[in-house]
Amino acid sequence: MALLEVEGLKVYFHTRNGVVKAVDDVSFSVDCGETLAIVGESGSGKSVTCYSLLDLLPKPPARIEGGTALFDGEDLLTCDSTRMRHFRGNDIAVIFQDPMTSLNPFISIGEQLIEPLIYHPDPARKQSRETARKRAIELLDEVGIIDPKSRVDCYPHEFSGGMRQRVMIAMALINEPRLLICDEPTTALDVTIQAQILTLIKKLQETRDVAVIFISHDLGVVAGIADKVLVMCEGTIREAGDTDTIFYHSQNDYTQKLLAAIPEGAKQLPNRAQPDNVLVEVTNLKTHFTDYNKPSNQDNVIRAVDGVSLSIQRGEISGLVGESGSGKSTLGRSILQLAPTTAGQVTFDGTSLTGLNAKQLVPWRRKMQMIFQDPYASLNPRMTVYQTLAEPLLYHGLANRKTIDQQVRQLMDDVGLVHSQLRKYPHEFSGGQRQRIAIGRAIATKPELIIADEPVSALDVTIQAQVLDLILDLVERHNLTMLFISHDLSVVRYISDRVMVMNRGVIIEQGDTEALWADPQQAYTKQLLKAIPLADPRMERVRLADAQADV
Amino acid sequence: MNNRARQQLILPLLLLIPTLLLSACGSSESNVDSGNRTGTLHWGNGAEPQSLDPHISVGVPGNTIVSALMEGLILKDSKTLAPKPGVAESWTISDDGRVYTFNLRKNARWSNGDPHNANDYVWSWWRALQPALGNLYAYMYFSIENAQEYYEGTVTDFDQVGVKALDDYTLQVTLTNPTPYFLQLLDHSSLYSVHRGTVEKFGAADERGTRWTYEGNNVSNGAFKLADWKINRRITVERNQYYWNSDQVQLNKIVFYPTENVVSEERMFRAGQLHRTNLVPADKIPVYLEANDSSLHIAPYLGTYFYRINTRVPHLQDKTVRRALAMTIDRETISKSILKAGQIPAYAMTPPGTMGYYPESDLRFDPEAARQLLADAGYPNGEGFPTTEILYNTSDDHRKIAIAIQQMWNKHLNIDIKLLNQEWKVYLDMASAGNYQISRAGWIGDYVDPNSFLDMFLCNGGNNRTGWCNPEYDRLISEVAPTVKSHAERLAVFGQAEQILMDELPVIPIYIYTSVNLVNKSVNNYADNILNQPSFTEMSLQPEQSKIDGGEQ
Amino acid sequence: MLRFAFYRLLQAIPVLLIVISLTFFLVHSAPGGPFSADKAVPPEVIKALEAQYNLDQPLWQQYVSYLGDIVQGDFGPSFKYPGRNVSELIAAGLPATAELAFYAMLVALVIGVSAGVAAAMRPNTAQDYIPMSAAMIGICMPSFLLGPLLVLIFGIHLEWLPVSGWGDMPGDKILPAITLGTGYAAYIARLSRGGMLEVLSQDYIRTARAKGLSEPLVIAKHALRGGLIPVVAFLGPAFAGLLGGSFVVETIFQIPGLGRFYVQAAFNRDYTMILGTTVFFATLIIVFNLLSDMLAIWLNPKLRQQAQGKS
Amino acid sequence: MTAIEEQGTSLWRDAWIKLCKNYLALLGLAIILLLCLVSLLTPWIAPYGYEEQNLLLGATPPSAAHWLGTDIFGRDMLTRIMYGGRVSLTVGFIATAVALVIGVLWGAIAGFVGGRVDAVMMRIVDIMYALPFMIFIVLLMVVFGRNILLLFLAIGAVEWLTMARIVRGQVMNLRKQEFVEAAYSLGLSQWTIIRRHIIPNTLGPVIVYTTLTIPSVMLLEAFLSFLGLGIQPPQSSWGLLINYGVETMEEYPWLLIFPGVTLSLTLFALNFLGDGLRDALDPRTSKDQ
Repeated sequence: MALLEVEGLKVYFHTRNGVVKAVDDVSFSVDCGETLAIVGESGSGKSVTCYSLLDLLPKPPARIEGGTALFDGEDLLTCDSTRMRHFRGNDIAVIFQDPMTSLNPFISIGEQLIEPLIYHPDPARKQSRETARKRAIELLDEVGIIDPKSRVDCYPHEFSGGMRQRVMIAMALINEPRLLICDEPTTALDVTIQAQILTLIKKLQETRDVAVIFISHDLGVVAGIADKVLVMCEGTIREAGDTDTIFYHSQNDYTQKLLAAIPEGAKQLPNRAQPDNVLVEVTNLKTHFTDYNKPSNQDNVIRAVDGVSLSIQRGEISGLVGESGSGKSTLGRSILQLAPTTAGQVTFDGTSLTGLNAKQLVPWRRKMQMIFQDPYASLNPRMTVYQTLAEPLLYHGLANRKTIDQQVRQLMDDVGLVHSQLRKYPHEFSGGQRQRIAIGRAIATKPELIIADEPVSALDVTIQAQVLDLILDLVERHNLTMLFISHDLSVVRYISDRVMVMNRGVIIEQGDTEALWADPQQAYTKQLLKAIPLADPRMERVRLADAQADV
Repeated sequence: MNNRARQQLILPLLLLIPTLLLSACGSSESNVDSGNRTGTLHWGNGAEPQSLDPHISVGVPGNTIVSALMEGLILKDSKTLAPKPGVAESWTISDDGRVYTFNLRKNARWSNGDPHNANDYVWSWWRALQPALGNLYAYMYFSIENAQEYYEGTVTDFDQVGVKALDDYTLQVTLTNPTPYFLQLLDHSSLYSVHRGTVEKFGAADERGTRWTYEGNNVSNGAFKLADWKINRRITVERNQYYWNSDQVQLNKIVFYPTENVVSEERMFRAGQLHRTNLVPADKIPVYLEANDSSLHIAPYLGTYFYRINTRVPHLQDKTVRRALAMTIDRETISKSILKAGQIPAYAMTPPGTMGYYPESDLRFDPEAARQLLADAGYPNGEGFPTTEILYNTSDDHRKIAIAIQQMWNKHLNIDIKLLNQEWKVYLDMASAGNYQISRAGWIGDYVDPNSFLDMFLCNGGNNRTGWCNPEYDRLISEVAPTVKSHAERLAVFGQAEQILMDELPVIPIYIYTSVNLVNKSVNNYADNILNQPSFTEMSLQPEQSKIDGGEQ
Repeated sequence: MLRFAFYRLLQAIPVLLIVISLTFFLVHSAPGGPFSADKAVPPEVIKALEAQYNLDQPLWQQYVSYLGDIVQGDFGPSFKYPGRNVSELIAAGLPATAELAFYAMLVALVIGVSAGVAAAMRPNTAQDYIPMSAAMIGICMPSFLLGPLLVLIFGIHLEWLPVSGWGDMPGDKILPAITLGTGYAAYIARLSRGGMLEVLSQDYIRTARAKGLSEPLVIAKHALRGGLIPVVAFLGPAFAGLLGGSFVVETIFQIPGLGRFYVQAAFNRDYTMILGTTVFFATLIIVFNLLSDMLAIWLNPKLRQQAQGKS
Repeated sequence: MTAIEEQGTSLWRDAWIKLCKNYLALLGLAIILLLCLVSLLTPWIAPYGYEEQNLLLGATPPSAAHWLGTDIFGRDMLTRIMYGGRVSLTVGFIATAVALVIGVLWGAIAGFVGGRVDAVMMRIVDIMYALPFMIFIVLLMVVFGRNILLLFLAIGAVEWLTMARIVRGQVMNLRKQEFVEAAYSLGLSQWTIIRRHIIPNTLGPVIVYTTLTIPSVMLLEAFLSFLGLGIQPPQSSWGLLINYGVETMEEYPWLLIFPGVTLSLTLFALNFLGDGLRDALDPRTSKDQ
């Protein structure tokens, strides 16, 4: 008998507008030492499945309509809340997706770590603060936190994203659970960090013989670590099987669609760059901020961009790669004069932008647009699509009252949205559609340059592929020049003609995409490229094993 | 650590609330009960006194406390207000009524044991007449020979003022004119003596704000001495064992509370927190009356409520207009329906019965005749009569009366009246600058004599404020009345003057005040008088009585 | 943290200076002088009094010398109460007002937070609607109505509590504290409900639950801190409001507090007293706003460390 | 530009459609409208004149002739409440509107521009908070004379401070949002950004605070009228009626109860309407929530 056996699980959401079948008749099992990957797009019910096991869903509206979930022979779905506490954090632990928000910012991580121990529902296993603290330090050490003794009293904000996720993992492990549920544990992380975390989970699982349920929207990520894969869509299981079967012999359309969406290989379209026609010229650009975390008598300057020179040729798609904190977003904003530059020059189409004031910039703004990472945050929640798209057109006098309707509709067509959605608000759209709106707004003024700041990193992998294709298509049709900023090297490779690698405020390497991929010069670049997960289980296992050996 | 710290914080907080609640149930003995036991009188005093210096104190709250602390040469009978011996055990008046000789008690003492003698008076009165001191009642001295001249600086030698200590226990006072009410003035706080040593210990004699009156410093000569002064909270006085008549004083202690809020004060009384209230809300009076509750004390009060008319305003210059207005106020109804405390409708300025004086007046409520008068004045049926404004200061009673009168004038005369409510100081400013049309006013007599009411309307009288001036009236009040020989003649002169006043009507009298107090039944010898002046030396507390009818009203 | 406080206090100096100046010229241009009375005051007396309080000097001269005095911490003598200093009067009134404000705040916090938290735990149920409707009434129930109502019920009819006084009788502080605190309790209930609802939807609450913590522990340890930050931010203005708004309650319950002095001073045109109390209140408001901001910062580790200048 | 405005109405139109589905809010709106209508028609439908006294009758409990009883002057309470509503509703709405406009603009500008401008503007708010209100009122009254407009001004002058603080806090958050940055990158002017992107997103808390402000403004009006600024007797307002009612609540409870109930009803209606409006104006709280 397996450790966890889920049989016919049904979870429905009872909303005012009717019943949503979030999970509909799902069955699976996990055994000790086994890793089950549940893969699906957002809304597929993969997270709901796992949360329902631990009674973590908001009730109402959620309601478990049927099924059993036998953990070690005991049904999790019917036990009372006191009994549930014996499972939560003890036998079954969860690692959540976003380490930034999943740790309590008001409490030191040491305190958060020891909570499962000192408040243990079973008095026999309850531990004193002191022993719990010792255990916490040990675990922090184990998950790779350097200097755990002093770090244990720090607060979450003092850790980077990857470190926080390690803390989360330590927290999950502190009571030696037998089942570990990982809910997209690497989605919010940089690629190198992602690789480290994956290695860590793999290692821990092997050393402790725990069962792992690994939830992800990205088949590529799970290739190396999963023993079994469950593909979910709209609350139902589309396909289940061992990893190799799913990856190499899938019969299911949906699974194949997921596999196809993983960006792989080089840009398919020809390079449209016009040599010698430089649109943007950046010379020795510096953007520094004051760090108010540090007292003014110390060196409190953050050198986000520290002497960058680059040029973008008309018609070119340049990729800017770097990990979080490398200064790539600041560079993008500095080029657009959205962030105050400290020194250096930005020349656009022969005109220096750095000396202009807000008013003088207005005509130039029209010609340079930006697409932001989070399509939801970048759209005014109180403006309809129509208003969002019409605003730049009317403001810059590119349309009048007669033509505006027509032009907005044209934009909708351009970005692949149907006209009936004109009057809807951002929250009524899915992530991908929102990003289409944002793209529509960016191209509305017929700009020459678009800076896309991680435009697809918040999207599911299938949606990501569609949006990337849309971007490529628009660049083609509107003769755009683009600076594409991303931490995802596969995506950058898929879309860019040329790549710049940024680290600590400077560009350390640049060159034509394929050339760079083939022969990276810098150690940092090599490390980045090596960290890319491969959507091929056999190769990925080898890569992971290598990585593990490196550690 | 964090958690523990928080628990440490929350626990005491949670404990505090029940502690507060429990402490409530500890003792249930009310102020009145405990006061009756210990001989402590709890007295609602209306407001925080400005000062306890008898030469600076203004207003009833201060004077009441001063009267417990201090004693004048003369006291008044608690009921009839007839003069009776105070510090002076006897006195003689010369035949021409100008020279008063007082024989002071040998056993009068200050509260610190110092002897109290005639020189104290000479010095104190000298002090009271120093302009720098800012004594608002200096005019109380002006019947004394050369006192006014000294005060105004035309006489600089105080020896010329008619006050002399013939010896330690004989004080001689010489007046400019015979003044029948002079003895009464001696019971006013501004003519009390103060303890020279104490005053000078804390500053110059004529320095206004010194600390000599504070607890621990104050030395007084009355039945009580100051024990405790907590600003805005309470002032406690306790028995003065050096008082000459200390054996007869029954109260051990009096606690005065600054009860500004009338409604709260009445509730305090009901809850047994006060023996006596300073006032009673008008709407509560019928409740006590109906219950036939003997704790309600209503007595006539030497004061008149009236409206000043600004005779400088064109359409109010005509005395027929003023008469028409005066005749359309239904005073009976106002008294009965609004004030509810048996106030006497006033048809003249002086309260009837003041020193045997009964003013005559043909004023009456007659809307019919009034309409005719208004028509005669050129406003038939009120037509063409300009909108007229009644100025009053913020107060419930003033507002109610103004609303009623506004409606009466509007209804009977068909004229348009507006109300103008102003905050006290603004009201004072407007009234004294003559910046009003009709203004509410009240006057409380300083002493029991028609003069106290009638000298207000002299042409240059500071309190006239109506712009009305009548030479004949001035002559009667300031020249004829002081010099006539007999009391009856004097009253006749006042009667003549008042007739002029009521014929011209620069003021419309409305009602004669009553004093309304709630007095716990355990208080014995609480005497009502027309000055509403308490006599703390006579009062006593009888615990049994409050038990019998305590609680319910 | 100290640097932050110091900087803020430095900013307070010009604010206070403007408050003083504005108030000074406001009170001096208000109609009616400090010495006018119902009975006409003889001009000699007025002159003597004005000379004594330097009111006969040109206004600007009075202003300059007042500023000089203030800098030395001297608020001057009261006009209304001869012989009393303004500082003395403030010292006499402050304890009662401060105590009242403290108890009222306690009432407000205990009732408000528990109602708000209870409501947030089960939104859109009776447990939410009932306290929140009560809060609506509480916010708009003026103390001039609530005070007498409570007095009638608990003082007169039930005879449980004294109807007035302050520290004279056991339990006489309860009704005033409740009267003054209710409006703020209601406001705090709304604030804490909003704050808690927001925090309870955070991921880290789910984490805490997933760790197997009991629900009360999740609320007390993980949710309250973040959920009460809006309440903490409100504490400064609330304390200022309590101090300023205590006048009505002080009058109803005959409490010898600063609020009564202040309003009386305004009515009496006791210039120095008005100025003194205004400056005092303004300082208190600034200090309490600062304290509540500092508390809010201290509660948030990130901001705390920033303020401490630690990286 | 005008076309933007035209399309800009759709937020309001959508809000209206959503509001119509919220029965509590509609009930609130109906009550408010009814009260306004009654106030408007009062001179024609009031059973008595508001100053018509019957001193001999005095205060009487509700009867057939006087449905809500009479006050101590024998004036009909129903009539008084109806006329009082005219004053209270006018003051409540207009003074709140004044506070709203000043407060929202002030807070939005301070929060949006930030830096030194923000510091100076908020210090001004601090100063206003600390000024002696009573003296300020008396002075206003003397300098500008008695005027109902002044009443609005005085009340607005006090109430906008808190509003400004709330809005400022909101705007400080909004300023960091990406959609504001997006608006910048579109080249919109600061004023346009404040007007179109910032202010509409502060509506939620502003509306809730507004619904709380209206009743407190009505009570503040009573306090001012009580002091002498504001309306003069025999005119009245709900706040004043309650104020007077409190003093005689033991003897003549109906003098307190009826105006109190009227004000409470208004308060709840406003609250329901306010919550409804807040939800309606927030596109995110849509049907599926």
